[in-house]
Amino acid sequence: MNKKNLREEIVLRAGVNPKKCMKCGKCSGTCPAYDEMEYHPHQFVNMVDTGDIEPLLNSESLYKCLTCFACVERCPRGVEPAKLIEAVRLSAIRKQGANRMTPNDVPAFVDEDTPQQLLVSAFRKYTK
Amino acid sequence: MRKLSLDNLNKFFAAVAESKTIYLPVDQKDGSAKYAKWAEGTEWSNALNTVRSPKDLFFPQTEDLMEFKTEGKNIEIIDIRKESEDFVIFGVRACDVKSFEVLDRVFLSEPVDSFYASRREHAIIVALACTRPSETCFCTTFGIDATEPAGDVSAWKTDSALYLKANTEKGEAFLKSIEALTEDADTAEVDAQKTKTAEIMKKLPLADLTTDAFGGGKTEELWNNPVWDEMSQTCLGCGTCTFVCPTCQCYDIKDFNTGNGVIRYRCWDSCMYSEFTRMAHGNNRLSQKERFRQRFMHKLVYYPENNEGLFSCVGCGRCLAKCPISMNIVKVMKKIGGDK
Amino acid sequence: MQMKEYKPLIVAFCCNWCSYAGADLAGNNRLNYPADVKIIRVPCSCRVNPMFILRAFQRGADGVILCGCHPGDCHYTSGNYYTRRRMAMLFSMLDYLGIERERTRVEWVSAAEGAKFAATMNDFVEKVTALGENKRLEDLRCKR
Amino acid sequence: MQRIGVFVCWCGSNIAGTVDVKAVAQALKLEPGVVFSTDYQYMCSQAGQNMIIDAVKEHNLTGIVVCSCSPRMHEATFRKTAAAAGLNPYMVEIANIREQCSWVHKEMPIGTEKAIILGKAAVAKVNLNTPLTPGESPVTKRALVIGGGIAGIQTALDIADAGFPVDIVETKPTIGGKMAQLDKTFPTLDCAACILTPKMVDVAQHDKIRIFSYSEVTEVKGFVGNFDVTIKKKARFVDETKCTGCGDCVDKCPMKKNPNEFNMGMDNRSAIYIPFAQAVPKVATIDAGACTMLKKGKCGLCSKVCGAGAIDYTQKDQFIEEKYGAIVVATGFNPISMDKFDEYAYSQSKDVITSLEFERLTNAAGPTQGKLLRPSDGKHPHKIVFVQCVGSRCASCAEKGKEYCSKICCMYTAKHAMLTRDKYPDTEVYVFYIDVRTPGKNFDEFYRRAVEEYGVNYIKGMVGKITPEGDVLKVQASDLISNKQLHIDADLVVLAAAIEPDKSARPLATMLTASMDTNDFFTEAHPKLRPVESPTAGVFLSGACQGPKDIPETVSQAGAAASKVIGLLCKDKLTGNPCVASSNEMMCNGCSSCERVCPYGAITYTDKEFRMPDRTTQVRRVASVNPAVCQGCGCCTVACPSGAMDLRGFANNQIMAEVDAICK
Amino acid sequence: MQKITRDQLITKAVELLSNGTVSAVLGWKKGEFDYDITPAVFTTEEEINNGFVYNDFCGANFSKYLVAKTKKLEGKILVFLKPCDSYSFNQLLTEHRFDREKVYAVGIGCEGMADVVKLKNKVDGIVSIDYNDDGMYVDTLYDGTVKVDYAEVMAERCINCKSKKCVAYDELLGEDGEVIDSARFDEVASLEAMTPDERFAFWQGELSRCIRCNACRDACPACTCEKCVFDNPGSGVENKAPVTSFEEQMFHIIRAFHVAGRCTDCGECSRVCPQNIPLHLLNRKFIKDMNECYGEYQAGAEVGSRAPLVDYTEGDLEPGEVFERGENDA
Repeated sequence: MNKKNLREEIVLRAGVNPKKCMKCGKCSGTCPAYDEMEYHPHQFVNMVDTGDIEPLLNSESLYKCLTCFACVERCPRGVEPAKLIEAVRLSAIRKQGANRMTPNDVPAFVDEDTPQQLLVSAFRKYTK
Repeated sequence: MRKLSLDNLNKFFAAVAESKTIYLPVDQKDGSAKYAKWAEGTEWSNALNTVRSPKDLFFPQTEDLMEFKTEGKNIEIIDIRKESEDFVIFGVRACDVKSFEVLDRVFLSEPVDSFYASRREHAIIVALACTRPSETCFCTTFGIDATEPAGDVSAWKTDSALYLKANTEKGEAFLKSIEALTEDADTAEVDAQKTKTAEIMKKLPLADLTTDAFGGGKTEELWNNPVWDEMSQTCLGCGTCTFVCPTCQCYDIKDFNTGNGVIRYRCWDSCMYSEFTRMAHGNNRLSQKERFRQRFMHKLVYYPENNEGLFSCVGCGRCLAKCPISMNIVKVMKKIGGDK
Repeated sequence: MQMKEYKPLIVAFCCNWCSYAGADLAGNNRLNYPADVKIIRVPCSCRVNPMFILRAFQRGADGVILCGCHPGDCHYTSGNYYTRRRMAMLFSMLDYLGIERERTRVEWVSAAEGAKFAATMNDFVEKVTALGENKRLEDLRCKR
Repeated sequence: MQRIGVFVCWCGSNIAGTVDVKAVAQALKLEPGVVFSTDYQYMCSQAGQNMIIDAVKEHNLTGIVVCSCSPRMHEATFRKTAAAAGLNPYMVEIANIREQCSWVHKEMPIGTEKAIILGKAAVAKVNLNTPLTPGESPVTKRALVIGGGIAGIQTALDIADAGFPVDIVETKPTIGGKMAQLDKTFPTLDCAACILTPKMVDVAQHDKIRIFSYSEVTEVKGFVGNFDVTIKKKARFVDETKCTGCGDCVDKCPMKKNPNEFNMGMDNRSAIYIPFAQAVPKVATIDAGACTMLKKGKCGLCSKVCGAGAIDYTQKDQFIEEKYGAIVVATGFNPISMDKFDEYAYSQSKDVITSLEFERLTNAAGPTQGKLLRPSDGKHPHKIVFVQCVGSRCASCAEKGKEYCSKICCMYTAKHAMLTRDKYPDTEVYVFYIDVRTPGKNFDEFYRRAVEEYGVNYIKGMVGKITPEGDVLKVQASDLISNKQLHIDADLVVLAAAIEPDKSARPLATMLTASMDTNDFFTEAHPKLRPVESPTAGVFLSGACQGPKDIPETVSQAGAAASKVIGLLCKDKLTGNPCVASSNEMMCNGCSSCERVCPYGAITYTDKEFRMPDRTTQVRRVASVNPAVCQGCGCCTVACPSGAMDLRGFANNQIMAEVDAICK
Repeated sequence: MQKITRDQLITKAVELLSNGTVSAVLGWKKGEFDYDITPAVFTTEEEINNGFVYNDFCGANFSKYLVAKTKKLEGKILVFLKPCDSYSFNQLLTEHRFDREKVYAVGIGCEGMADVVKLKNKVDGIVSIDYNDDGMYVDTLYDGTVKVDYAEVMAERCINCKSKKCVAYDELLGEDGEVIDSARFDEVASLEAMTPDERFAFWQGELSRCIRCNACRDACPACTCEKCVFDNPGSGVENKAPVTSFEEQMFHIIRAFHVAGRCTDCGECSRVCPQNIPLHLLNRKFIKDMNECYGEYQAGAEVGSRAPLVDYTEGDLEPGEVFERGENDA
């Protein structure tokens, strides 16, 4: 899949328009996982928009996003970066044809402090 | 006289329809009847008569006369006249048959109305004798025998058969064309029916209605009768009576601009309308009283004056049934002729 | 033989103050919409008599759209409120008689909404095109 | 039969680029009534207009169709041309083949075909046009200015100086508006009060100006030149003519704990109050909601101490009816509410403030006498974060922010940052911005000085969230240039809140029948060519009610609005719009349907004697339209069942002819 | 059968005529067959005694006559108003169509009128009719005396009577009734429930019978225009015949629209239609829609009320939402 098609597919899947971004950085200002990330939310938006998606697909940043939707809530332009990140993440998972998490991995995470809800949502997020 | 078994009725219609369009009374959704084209499956109505008279078939409510096409500033006149094809009107009552004579005198006298003439010429009228007249019937007043209807072919319907008798050459040719379906018959059954119906006719509530007070030459006498004021005062001025009337023949000629040209058409008009006979100076009958008087004077005085005493009412009773305020020619005739 | 592409005929009544100006703005911004849309300028949407709408259908229009100021913004204060009631009732009646709903529409377009004007027209033309020719409210004489 | 001339304009390539103008002229030549048809490069030019005039004379034209740009552009031009050629101006119709044809359709055949149809519709209409003559109405030579901020003040002064009486209606107890609350003004840094208060005094002393303070407009009727306005003077319980503004009552009033609106609620005022020292009129006002005398009938202290005997607890709202020839709207702006911006903790911490609150904090007449102190603990803040574009340029949700740029925030934030660094060099100042917008004379220089000379830290990026923790505000933000997330422990955060039109503007617009945009800013008659006029004749716009503006812009617009008003009031008579409704009395039923829908009360009924078609005479109740009051909307024409009511210039048969031509 | 008798009305009419309260009486005049009753103006006691009748065929709504009659007469005219007529009476007053001072209105109760068409569909050759408590005894040409229940021949508009309350009168004969919660919109609702194709077919079938005789318009008490648009060559819609199916549709749409909000649902249009087109279903559609969208409104219930189409609220439904409303209900 070429660069342009990939961009279109991600934009379609995310249902948001990265062109609306006015580059204010509020998403990154608001992001709780910012320091864990190689590419930050505002960069995500810009890179998707410019079609520079390959580095994102290969970045751990994809899995650092907590999907807390703070950026979605606060984006003044309705770009909703988390949805774009989710869309790229899906591309990665689909592309490698493998899930980042398998049922076998689950027991390793189970302990008293981890809410089950977290596991369920992580499972949903990291599998096809 | 020929006889057609009622079992063969549909075969008969089908046979006629092979070469000609045949119109006959059929029932409508609301229970009333109208003339319609016969097609496979069409049922012949038992109704005494149709709401709209068969005059529609010679003198339709609207009819295009000619067309103009415009292109830029040029106008082209298009002749849309065409010769009518042969058709049959089946089941016409005696009163309606008589109405054709009234219309003929208008449309077939010079200048001849070619649209009407063409249809009239190509029509074969199969008239049907009445057996169950309604209380509103008063054809006898105008000398019409409902049991012996005129037309190209007269017909009598009994419980089992339809008796047919040709009155004209056209009628004979018509009967000839369906000879295979019919057989020769004597007149016994028909005569019996006629006698029975004639008895009923005598008992009708309007049987003693006369035209004595009317006829040509009565204009001066009747014009200023105070009855016109009294009887017209609640007339709504709608056109119902004129539109259901088999003898009303007034029309208006209008132009319709289609955007690319003009269609010149005629449509029925009604002397009851305030817009009727509008002329350059305006309207010549300004009050409803004048319009009301016009209608009845025309039927009962002016028309006979110009047509050897022939009244232009045939006593079909349609206006009696349909006037929204139940004002009608019978009430007028009785009032002027002296109640009872 | 190639079938001629069906092009609907759309009559748009636009109020002078908002929607006609909105249409002008669409022009200023070069926002395309099909040429099938022909605009008639009226002072206010409330000037549009149901007779005009029926007339358009009679003469061969496939769709009629009426545009006015947003409710509350009428240049004449209340004209579009009356329009709203009149057209709601008229359209409901047309629907009752079995005329397709999508052939008639009222849309509020302000003088600032050039984009909305163009988008509305695009959408309306698309819907009417899908319906095809107006058969239920036509006058065959006008198609001769 | 009309003799119509058709004039097809190329508008350079604007029309001719997509429309075959020659073909249009050719096609229209064949239309009924058309005797002459031509095309020209610029019909609106002098040469083009002369061409029309010549053609009218040469071909004895009785009607003109110009196929050109929108009638909203040049209809008036061509009507004048027609008049110059001796034709009635209303014998002109425009076919809009630019905005609604050549500019929206790309292909020549399509554009040409449509242009011809639009031309045919115009020809069909002109065929039915009749000469119309406008009526005349007198002009009341008095202006009303609604709003007493700098915009209203300047407009009123300019109109009054030209010799026309002006009334200012201000809802607050004093005029002065937002500018009175400001400390310094950018980019010159002169003190707002120093330049505003002399103007306020001028207003107070001008013999042509009346001030209705603490008042509202409640009803507007009539039309340009003849507005009937009802003004509600709210009861202030103080006789304005007696009060000297000495302030004794204010000192003695026991009810002192009422939030002081003038200081953005950051300190308190008494129940009887004068908003600020330079208030005009300098008259006390009793806050009825706070006064125990008015609420419970106990106290009466102010009345006792008032030497002038000005206190009147029985005062009632007063309604004043006045006639005006022109109305200027100057209702101004307000910062939007910060309540919805949870991420900035505005409602959680007193130390998160808006810029207008910051103005009061730094103003010598403010709650802290001009010392920059934290509202929470009165301590001097050492680290201040300014956040720009709070609620501006916010397209995502309408209930939270505004889609537009508020225009003034970049400059006042630079001013605040600069002044803070100037007065308190020990303070660290951060400004988070998306873009710094400084178009304006000396604006960018001003901003650069803040950065270069005063060491304000401008950071490109937005603050994501602010969390109050102890006595600091944890600011989390992104720095887009260095691609870092910043965490700053600030002492004070200042939010540059978006500004929005005053809430009173919407109902006022309805009363005035003036249109508004989706943001409730008043719409101008033309965005470029008529920026200070509302589309409603006789209503003018001044200041931020039309869109965000800084002071110099406001003042210049105020002057422009004034000059338009003066131009109007100079006239003794106005010629009206002849396209008004008229009733055919022979067909009128007298049913009152039209009267009920007329928004202007232009329709009245009279009993008239008629000769009926049946030769009788009858007295019938029939409608008649006052052409000076009718504005020509045409609502009555549809309400009328018999079609007796018709609209001149947009008659039933004209519109139907257009429909027919289009649907051909 | 009507509770109010002919004698009661005659007594009242003669009384008012002889004491000079009124100079004319608008009433029902005997016809040829007991059922063909004509509205008439009586000016003498003799005329009244000879010709005045009142029975189950006195359905005509007299209100409209007042527009013309009050202008011509010296003195007052007596009019008898059945409940449904009284609504038309009020509506005409709202529209200032006649001078109330010139009318003496006597309200009369009504038990529902018979429909001649229904009766004729049942019996052939009606010679005379006797009204008894248990039904009409019809003497016929062919079937002797036939008994017909009143309910069998009651007019549709009376079966779905909206009100038995006289809303306008100077004097009331008999007892006043109440506004009825009728099922008059059921038929409209069942049409609404059809598919557009079915509705189109239904109305084509009905309207194609129209002969444009204008009886509906001329009998309608809301159609009192000095000049009807359909008679005015300048209106652009004038015609004398339903030339095409479009004209049939247009005539009835425009007519219904013109009386929308003013129509009291008296049912005269359907009664007088010679082709039995259910025209009331068009008017009721508007009434139903207006009730649902803008609140209950009964034209003529009170003088001076503001009809929905000359009124508005800021929160009215959008034209597009009118359809959704139906879907939500379904």
